[in-house]
Amino acid sequence: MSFASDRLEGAPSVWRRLIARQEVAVLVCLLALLVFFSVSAENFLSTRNITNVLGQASLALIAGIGCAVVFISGEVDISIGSLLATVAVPLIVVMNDTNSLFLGISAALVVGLAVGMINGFLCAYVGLNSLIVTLGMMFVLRGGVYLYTGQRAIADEAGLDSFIALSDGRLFDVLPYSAVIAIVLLAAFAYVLRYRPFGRQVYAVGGNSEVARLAGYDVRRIKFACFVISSLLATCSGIILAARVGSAQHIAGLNFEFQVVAATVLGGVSLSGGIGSLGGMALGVLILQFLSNGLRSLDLPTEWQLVITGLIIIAAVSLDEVKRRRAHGD
Amino acid sequence: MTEILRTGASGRTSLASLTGSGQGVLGILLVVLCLGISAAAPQFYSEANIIAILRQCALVLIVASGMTMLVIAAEVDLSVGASLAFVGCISMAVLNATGSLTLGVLAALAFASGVGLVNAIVVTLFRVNSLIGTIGTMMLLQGGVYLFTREAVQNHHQLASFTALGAGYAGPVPIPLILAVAIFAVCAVTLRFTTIGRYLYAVGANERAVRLSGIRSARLKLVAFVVTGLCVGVAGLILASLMNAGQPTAGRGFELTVIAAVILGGTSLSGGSGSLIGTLLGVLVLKVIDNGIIILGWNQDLQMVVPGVVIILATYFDLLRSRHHAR
Amino acid sequence: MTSITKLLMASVAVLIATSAQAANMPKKIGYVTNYATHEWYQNVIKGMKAHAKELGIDIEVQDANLDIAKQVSAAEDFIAKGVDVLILTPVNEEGVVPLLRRAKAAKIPVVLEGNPVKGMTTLVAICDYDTGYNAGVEAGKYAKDKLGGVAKVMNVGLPLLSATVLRSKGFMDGIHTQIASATLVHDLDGGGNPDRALEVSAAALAKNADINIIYGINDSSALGGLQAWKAAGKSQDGLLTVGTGGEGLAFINAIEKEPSYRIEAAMFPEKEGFTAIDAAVKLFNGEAVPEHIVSPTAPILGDSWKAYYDYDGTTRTIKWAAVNALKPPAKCMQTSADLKK
Amino acid sequence: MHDDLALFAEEPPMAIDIAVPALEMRGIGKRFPGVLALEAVDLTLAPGKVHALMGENGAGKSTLIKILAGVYQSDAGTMRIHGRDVAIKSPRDSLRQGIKVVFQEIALIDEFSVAENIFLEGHPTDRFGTIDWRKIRTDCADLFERIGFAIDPAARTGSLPVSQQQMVEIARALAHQASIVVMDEPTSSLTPKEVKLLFTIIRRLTALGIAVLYVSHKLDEVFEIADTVTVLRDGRHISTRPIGEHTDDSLIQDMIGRRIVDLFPRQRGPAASRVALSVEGLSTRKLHDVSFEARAGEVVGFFGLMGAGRTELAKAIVGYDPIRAGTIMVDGQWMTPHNTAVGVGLGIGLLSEDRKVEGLMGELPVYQNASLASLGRFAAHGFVDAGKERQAVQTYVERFRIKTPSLFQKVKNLSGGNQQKVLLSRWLMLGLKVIVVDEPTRGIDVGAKSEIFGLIDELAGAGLAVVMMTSEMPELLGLSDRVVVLCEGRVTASMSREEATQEKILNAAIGSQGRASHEFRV
Repeated sequence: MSFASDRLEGAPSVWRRLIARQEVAVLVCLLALLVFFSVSAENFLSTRNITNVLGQASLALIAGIGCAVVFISGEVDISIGSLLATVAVPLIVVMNDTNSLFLGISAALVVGLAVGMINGFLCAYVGLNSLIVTLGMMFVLRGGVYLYTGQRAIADEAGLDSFIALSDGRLFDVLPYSAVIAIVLLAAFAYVLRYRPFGRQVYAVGGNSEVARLAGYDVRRIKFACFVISSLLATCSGIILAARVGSAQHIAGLNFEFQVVAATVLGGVSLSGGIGSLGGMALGVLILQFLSNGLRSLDLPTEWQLVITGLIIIAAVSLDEVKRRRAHGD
Repeated sequence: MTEILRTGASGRTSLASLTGSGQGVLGILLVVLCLGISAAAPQFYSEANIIAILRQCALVLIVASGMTMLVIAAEVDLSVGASLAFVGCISMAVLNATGSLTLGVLAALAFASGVGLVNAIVVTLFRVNSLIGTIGTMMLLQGGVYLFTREAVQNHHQLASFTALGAGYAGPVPIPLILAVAIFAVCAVTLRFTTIGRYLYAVGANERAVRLSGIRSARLKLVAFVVTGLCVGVAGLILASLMNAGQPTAGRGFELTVIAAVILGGTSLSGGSGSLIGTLLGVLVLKVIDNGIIILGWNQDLQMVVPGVVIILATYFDLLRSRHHAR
Repeated sequence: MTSITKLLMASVAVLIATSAQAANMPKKIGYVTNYATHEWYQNVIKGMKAHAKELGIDIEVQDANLDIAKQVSAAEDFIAKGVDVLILTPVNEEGVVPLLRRAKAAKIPVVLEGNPVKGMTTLVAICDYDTGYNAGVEAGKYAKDKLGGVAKVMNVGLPLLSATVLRSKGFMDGIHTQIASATLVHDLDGGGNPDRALEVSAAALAKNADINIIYGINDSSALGGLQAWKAAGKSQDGLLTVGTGGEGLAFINAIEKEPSYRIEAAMFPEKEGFTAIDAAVKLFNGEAVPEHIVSPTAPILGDSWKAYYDYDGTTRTIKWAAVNALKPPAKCMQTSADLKK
Repeated sequence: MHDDLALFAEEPPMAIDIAVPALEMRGIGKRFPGVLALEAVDLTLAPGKVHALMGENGAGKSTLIKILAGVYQSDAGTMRIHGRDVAIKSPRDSLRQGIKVVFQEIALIDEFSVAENIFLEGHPTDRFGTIDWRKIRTDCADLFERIGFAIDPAARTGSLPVSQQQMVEIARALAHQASIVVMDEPTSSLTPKEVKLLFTIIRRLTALGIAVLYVSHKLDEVFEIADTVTVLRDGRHISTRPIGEHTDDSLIQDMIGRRIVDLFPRQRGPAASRVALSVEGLSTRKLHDVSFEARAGEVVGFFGLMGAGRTELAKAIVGYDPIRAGTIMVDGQWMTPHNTAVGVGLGIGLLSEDRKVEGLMGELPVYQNASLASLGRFAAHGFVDAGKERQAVQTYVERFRIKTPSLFQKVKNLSGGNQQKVLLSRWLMLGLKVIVVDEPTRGIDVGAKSEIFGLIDELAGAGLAVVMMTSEMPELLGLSDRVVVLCEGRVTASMSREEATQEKILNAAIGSQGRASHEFRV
């Protein structure tokens, strides 16, 4: 059987489909960045530096999965930065009391789950605007952490080896465990989004929620699940951050949501839902991380780092828009 | 034929319709808050405290007035906080260099409206989602202000007229409050009674319909961004005057306060609806909560928790109300 | 003329003294500060860079910009690069414990600046409590003399950091040595920045009109409080404002122009940077160093700031001789460990 | 091979009792704010039969289907499926009951591949719950091959022409084990060959005992495929009869309730000779070298199948969309392309086909919607004279008999016909020379329809040039002075009212190229 596909108007060739993807553009950007910094900054291309950056990127990569999933479902979640600080509190407090990493992580996950369910309930079932709900949640969580801790960090007194390994340990002495976790989670969720019916339902709901409803999907439950996933993944980031800083930090994750949102959009995940991939998101995160690492290597002060990051975000999103307009022809 | 006109007009002004609106809920909330705090701490309604609250409100209200226009046109500007700090530094630097209040004020307004213009270009020309685009300009401005000055720009000349902008009084009324009321009034009249105001609602409600009607929607958005910028310029001047210096670190989180007030006031982020009266109430509620927590001697960390809860609740009540009306 | 000569002599003396001590110099020092855009740290860095240049050391500075995660990343970068000594100003003292562990594993000595950290080798810091205390004593004397012996204090504080909590505590303890009846009327969280300080102070001043002393844990906080006072339309007669830090130009400006701004608890950031480099060199050479190297502070009363700084209208220059002559205490009266009790 | 698809199974998908009706709806009622959409409607579908549901736009067909699909819930009435009482509260319930609805508005996810859309209701998975993409592709390819479809299963759905999307939508119904298939105007954008293919598919469905509800207002189709016909009018059940008992006239009589001439009252005189709009060699992404003229007082009707470029042409000539080549002259003056401000200034405006997306400001009151284009008229020094404005709107509300409780009513609460009148008054208040109307009666009930026709006639009578884009043959023939036919972005025919026949128009609309690119192997 032969399909007359190439004769049909509007069916692009594999090659054209490939270069039209945002991921490819982002990948090219990342490679260009890597080449530039390898030439201009000493030590940039060392294994140690690259694996360090992967470890540093793990926070945004893991939370970014959740952010991307929520975006793909057509909603937003900007409470993740505050959640990072929030979940560290039960983690460290329980760990200090019980000397058990398992119980600590469980406590953190319970709190993360609760937050995700509240966000999900208010946005998916009550039908409130997710930007507003998660903005409110951002304030509530941050304020709650300040109230509970009296604005003091809570130190990890237990000093469990397993917890320290989350920060210092490296697989085969090369790749930080946090990066390993990020890669595993990325692979798992990439699988879910591509190969599980739930993943496809998330895309369908974000692409056209009315069509999804007609196809018999429980749109509200799917959106609810996305918020829960986002909170649970931000919880994972919170746990790793707590290990990296050996404590529960009330100021952890300030502006983290901006970084993650920017990286996710940079990676081609559309704010309007239904479009984007975890691969793109990961590339977006890596670009911003390598950029910040490279700029540090070049000894550029903070102000320049801010200016350059801002410019790159605007440029990337504009290019995306130009491309989309060309694709849709308006 | 006038029957339709009459029922419509009276329907709008009746008390019933006001309490049925989000503003009614907010107004009641405000009254309850004021009564409650006053009962617990009589200092709340002292003249000094009321003036303190109003002055705080002034700063937010000025920027929120512009932001309301922007949000009604279905856009948003997250760079106002960073711009606020930059404006203060620039105006102070120009004031120091020239010794002229006029030039300082002009520089502040020119810079701030320039920022608005850039935002407008990013959003209308590059068609970037304004939420993301203005995060970008926010970062640019945060970095830029430190490139401009790493330390607070001190007030060298101590011009009395400049100090009066933030700390002065006209009779018993603080000057920032007068400025805020003036800007609020101009924006409110513009939104309510002029063609531009009507077009802003229209753009937010349906931009394509507006374009098809031969109205240049991009220009309208540009106007809204620049007006917001100008408001930031005025607020930045007041803040610099109050601080007696241009502070590059000022304005952190200011954008969230402003947007929270606008949303609380019932202006929808999806555009096309909302009012400045609502924004005024939103600003008052947030600032009364802020002030009340200190007056009551409560833990100041509640200053973050309470507004968060209030925003979610207010949105929820608004949703209930609109569902009720739809039935 | 004389001040320039003094300055020259002082730096020459320092140069001779330090180079005589150290046979080996580290090639490269990495410094991760918590907040480089703050004036205090700009002057710490200024002091470090000046001293490192004299010693022929390459110093690289990274800024965590108040983000603890970024601080860990920046320090990781330095460790990967292989700096000889690492200097850290923790964004939060609990948060850098893992960093010390990692630096130790990489055999890189670490000098802490500002705040002590569990497991550290050495800390270069002022005594926050003592700084507040000494300013409190001076404020008490001033109140006895000019304010009729009444002291009702509004503390524009920052509960976020133990250092700033210590300053406020020291200030109140110091003032009590002079006026037993002194009261802390309002204990505020001014966020350490001027606009927030202004906002919370305005509410507090409205509630308690009898406040007559404003204490700020840094200059921005004190000025925020003072600006709130002025904005309320009050006269500065009968008011005392006490700032802390002497971070930049703001306090000089304030002393010159605000009648109530009479006391500054100066902490000489340049000196702190200078001392940190010395400590780094010693650690590099394996010399024994005390756990806490105290950098001096002093209450400055009114015009006496001119003894320590030259100011030409745009920049200030530290007078090394005068600052080096200050004798720091061997041990702090109270530290953050006392807060936890 | 690949016989797991319901369509090709030897046996029906489930044991169907031929004696029991597949679906019985009794006394179904539905009310919307201000509109009674359905009142006590009965409908019974027999297994293995095609039941046509007919009626003009606004008769209540779509509402009934949406109730069946679980999109709306009825306010009154009962439903039985294969003899069991059921309550359908969501699309999910509907699918579970074995109902599959093919909507007229294409319900596909643009970003998904064609194959994935075919299996949207349930992705086939292996025993670990992992989606079997190979199976999706091969099953889809297989299905397409068997029914003679030339569409690449891997193509992005949004990139396909509308007619192919509609075929995908139809094919979707076959991939699922449904016992009741509902098709809502499935042929609105199909070529005759595609329609034939569709009928083959429907016959195979009924052979398996599946009940088909076929919704249409096209007589010839219904006579060809249906066993029974139910007619709705104004939300009420009018008649249910075997198709053999109907003639063209009896069906029309049932549907419209009056004779067709009443629908198109023509009162205007002959057109003037002055050319109000002249388009020369217009090309855009979708259009190729389109030229035509419209004279003052003339209605020029454009016909074309879906995707022929009608809407694109409408948007290009009013300056909304950019053009590649060509000139547009309005009343003798050159119009800057891609600039609606200039267009409106010269006096050309568009009544869009998509009221919600491109016309209405739903949250804003009626009077603001009406005065949008002419607001400047009521303003002095930038301030709006609200009294004058409302007075002006009021005259239009009365003249057009717009039914609204007040001028301050949110326009989204009005019925479709009244909304359309509000949008028409938006342009008339401004005063145009040329008005482009794109599908002016879409989603409007019959009564309002003839009013809109009357208004269009009145506009032309008042000296406006009217350019009408339509896919409704009666509308085209009833209103136009001249008919222009588009096919794939080109003008394929242009004829006077007198020359025009349904057959000529359709032939031109299908076009020779159309046939080539929609090659089917049936």
